[in-house]
Amino acid sequence: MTKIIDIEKAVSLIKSGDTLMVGGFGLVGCPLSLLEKMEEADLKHLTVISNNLGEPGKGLGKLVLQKKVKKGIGSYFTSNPDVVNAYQQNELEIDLMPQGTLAESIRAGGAGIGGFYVKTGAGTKMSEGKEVREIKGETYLFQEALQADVALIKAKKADRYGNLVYLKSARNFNPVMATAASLVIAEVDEIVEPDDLSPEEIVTPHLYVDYLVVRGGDGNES
Amino acid sequence: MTKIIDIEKAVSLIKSGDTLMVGGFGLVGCPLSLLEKMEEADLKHLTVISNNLGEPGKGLGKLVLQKKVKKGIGSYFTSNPDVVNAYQQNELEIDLMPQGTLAESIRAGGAGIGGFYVKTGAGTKMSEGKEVREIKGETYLFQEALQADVALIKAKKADRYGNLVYLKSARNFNPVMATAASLVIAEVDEIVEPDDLSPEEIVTPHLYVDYLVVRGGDGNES
Amino acid sequence: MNHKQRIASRVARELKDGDIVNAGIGIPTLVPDFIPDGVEVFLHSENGILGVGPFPEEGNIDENIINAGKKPVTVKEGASYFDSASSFGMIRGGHIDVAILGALEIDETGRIANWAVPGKPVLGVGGAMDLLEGAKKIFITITHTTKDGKPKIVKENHYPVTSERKADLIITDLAVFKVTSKGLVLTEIFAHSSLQEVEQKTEGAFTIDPSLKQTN
Amino acid sequence: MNHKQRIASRVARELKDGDIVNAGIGIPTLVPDFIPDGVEVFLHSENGILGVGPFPEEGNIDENIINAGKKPVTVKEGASYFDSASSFGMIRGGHIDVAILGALEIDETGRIANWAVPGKPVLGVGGAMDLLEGAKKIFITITHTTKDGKPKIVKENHYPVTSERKADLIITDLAVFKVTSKGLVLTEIFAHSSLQEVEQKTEGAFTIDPSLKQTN
Repeated sequence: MTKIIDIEKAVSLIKSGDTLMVGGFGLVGCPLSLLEKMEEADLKHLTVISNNLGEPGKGLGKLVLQKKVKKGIGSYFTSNPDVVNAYQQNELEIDLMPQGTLAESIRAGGAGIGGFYVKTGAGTKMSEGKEVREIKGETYLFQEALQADVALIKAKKADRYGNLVYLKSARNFNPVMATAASLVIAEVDEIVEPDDLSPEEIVTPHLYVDYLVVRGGDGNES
Repeated sequence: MTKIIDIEKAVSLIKSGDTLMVGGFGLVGCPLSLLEKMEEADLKHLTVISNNLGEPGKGLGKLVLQKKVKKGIGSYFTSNPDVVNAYQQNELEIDLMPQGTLAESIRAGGAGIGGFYVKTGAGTKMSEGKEVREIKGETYLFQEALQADVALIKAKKADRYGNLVYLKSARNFNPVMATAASLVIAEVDEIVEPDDLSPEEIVTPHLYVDYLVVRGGDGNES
Repeated sequence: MNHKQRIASRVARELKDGDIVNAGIGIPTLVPDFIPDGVEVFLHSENGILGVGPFPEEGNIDENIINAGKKPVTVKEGASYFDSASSFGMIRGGHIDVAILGALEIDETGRIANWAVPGKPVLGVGGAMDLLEGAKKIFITITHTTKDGKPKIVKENHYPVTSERKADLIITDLAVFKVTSKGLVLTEIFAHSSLQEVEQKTEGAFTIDPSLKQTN
Repeated sequence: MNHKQRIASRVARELKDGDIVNAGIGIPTLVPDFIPDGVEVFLHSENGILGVGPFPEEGNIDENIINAGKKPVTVKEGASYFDSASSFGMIRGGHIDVAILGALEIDETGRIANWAVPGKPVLGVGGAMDLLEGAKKIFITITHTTKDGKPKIVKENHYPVTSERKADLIITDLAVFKVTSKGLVLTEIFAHSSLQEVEQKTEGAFTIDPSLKQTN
C-alpha cells in the first residue's frame, strides 16, 4: 500500500464539476505543481474553495484565465485583477467570506460540525440573508460547514504513511483542508523515512491523506 | 516580564466559586503538582470542567473528597467511585457530555465560536432539553461553548515566553483548555531555552499562557 | 481460544488493509492480536493516538502512552499524537473506517445500548456516542447472553440507546449477524454452536442468510 | 518623519510591554519600528505567525515567511507558526490585545469602514472583520483626509461598516481621538497642526478633552 503517485495520475482523479479546496495564502503554501498540471487537463465547471484565486497567470489565476473555474469561495480575491475582470464579465461566480469564517467552516466540514456561530460580520452587509442568534447577550451569525470533493494541499515533508509537516507560514489553510474533502492529495517537497518525523511534530496525521505527489523539479518555487 | 511563578503563588490566583478547566485523561496529562497544592488551599464551590474527576484520592479525586468541588462538567466520571458516591449523597452536581462534544465546546470557547451543531447524542437521552436542527437532511444538536475562569494544564516543556509542547498522549485536553480560560496556568516538567523549540513544533503559542509553574520534585509522576 | 478470543479473531478477519480502526475497551482490545498477515491496520485511540501498538512488556511501560481504557500501550512506526478536539474531529468527521465496540444490548433493528443502565446514576458517557455517530462502520462484539443467561440481542432495548445509528455487524461467541435495512440477518454460526442454540438464546427477530456458513 | 511615520510613532507609544499586536497593511506595518525601548510586543499575523520580526534585508528573503499583506518578513525568538483556523481562533477568541488597522472612513460613533466601496465589486474581505470583532482594543491609523481633501472622520459612513464594534483610538496625521460611549473625544493635536485645522478637516462631531495636549 503506497500513497505516492505521479502528478498526472493525481490530476486525473479530479473531475469536471468537482468542488476543490486549494491550500495557500497567496502563492505561499499553494500546491503549484498540481495546479500547473491541471492547466493541461480537460476540466471545467470547477468550484474552488481557497483564500485567494492565485495571482495573474499564476497558480489558480491561470485556471481562472482558462475559464476552468465556475465559482470561487474565499476571502480575498481583490489582489488578482483577472479574477475581478472575470467576475465583471459574469464568467465567474464569487462567494465571499471573512477569512476566519472561511477557515472555521472548512475545519467544521472536516470535524463533523454541521455549522457554528461567529460574531464576525454581524450587523454588516456580510450578514445579509444569514441567520442571526443571540448567545449570552451577543449577536452571532450562523455559518454552515464546507466540504469538498478534492483537496489539493501543500506540505513540506511526508512519510510513506502520509503523515505531513509544514514549513513556516506555508502551513496556513492546508491542515484544515486536509480534513474536509473526500479525496486529499498532498504535494510535498520530499518524502522522508517515518523515523524522521516524531509522533509529536506531525501536524496532519496520515488518516487524512489519500495520495502524495512530489513537487515537480520544474523550477517552480512553492 | 517573566511568566514563571511558584506553585503557591499560582494556587493563590484561584478563588472560591471559580470555574476551572483541568487538563488530563485520567491522571495522564493532569497538572498534579498544582492540584496537590490546591489540597492545602481554602477553596470551595469550585466548578470543574475536566474529562474525569481524578481517581480515588488522586488528582481531582482528592479535591472531590475534600468537598471543594460543587459541580463537575465532563464526560466520564464512573471510574472514580468517590465521585459516584458524592453524587449520590447530593454533594456534587454533574453535567455529563459526550467526550467529543466536551472537547469541541472547550475549543469553541477559546476560538470565539458561540456554539455549534454535532450529531453526537441526537435521538438519545443526552439530547433531552437540547435544541435540534436539521442540516443537509441530518439531525444535529446545538451545543454552547464552554469557558472558564482558570485553566490548569500540564505540558512537557515551556520556554520563558510560555510556548508549550506536550509529551505523547499526555497532550489530550490541555491544548484546547489553554485557549478557553481567562487565566491559564501551565505546569511543566522543564523550562527550556527558546531556541530548543522550533517555531513549527510549538503546539500552544505563548499568547495563551499567563503563568508557568515547574512540576514539584515531590516524586509525583504526571 | 476462549470465547473472547474467538470473537476477536472473527472480527479481525473483517478488517481491510489500510483500515483506520478504533477498538473500544474489553473484547475489542484483543482484536489486534488476530489481524491476518498482509493486512496492516492503524489503531486510533480517542485520547489522541493514531498508530497504537501492542501492550508493553512488564517493566517497559511508558505511563504517558495510554489508550482510551487508560491502559498502557505502545505506538508503532508512523504514529502520531494529537489533542482531544482533533481526535474527536477525526471521529465525527468520518475519518475512522471501523469502530469495534462492546454493548449491553442490541435491538433487532441493530441499535445498540452501551452507556447507561436505568436506575443507576449515569456518570460516564465517554467517546462511545461519538464513535457510533462518526465511524464509517460499526462492528459490535458481545457475548451472546449475559452472565445469567439473558439474551443481549433483544426485541427492544431495555437500556437507553447510544445512538439512532445502527451497527453494521454483530459478532458474538455463537454467531455473526449482518445488520440490514430489513433487520438482522444471521450469516454465520460458530462450529461449537448450532442454529438451535442461536435461536434459543436470541430474543430479537432475525432472518437466516440463504448461504449461512459455519465458522471457526 | 513623514506623516505616516508620525502616525506609526504615536501608535507605538500606546503599546504595553507584553502586548499581542496584529498590525494590518499600510501604516500599521510601520509601527514596530517605533516601539519604545523596554517595551516588548509580539506581532501576530493572521496567516499564521506569532512573533513577526522586521522586514528582511534584500537577498535575505525567505519566501515561506510572509505577513498578511503577503510581504516577506522575518520571525523573532519565541515565534510560532499555526494554521489559519487556529490563527482566527486566536483573533475571535479575544487573545489579541491590540489590532492596528487602516480605514476608509470612521463615523462619529467610532464605527469604521474598511472593506467595501459601493458601486465597485466587493471581492475581498480578508481578516479585517474578524479583527474588529475579536481584538481587545482597536487602534485606527488614517490620514485625516483623503487624497482629494475630504474628511475621513464623518457623520455617517458612506461605505459599509466593517463591524458594529467601535474602534478605541483614532490616530491621524493631525490628531488623536479617543472613542467613548458619548462619541469622539479629541485628546491630542500634533505640533504641526492646530485645533482650527482639525475642526476644519473633521466632518463628524467630536468633543474636546479638557486636558487637550499637543503631541509630536
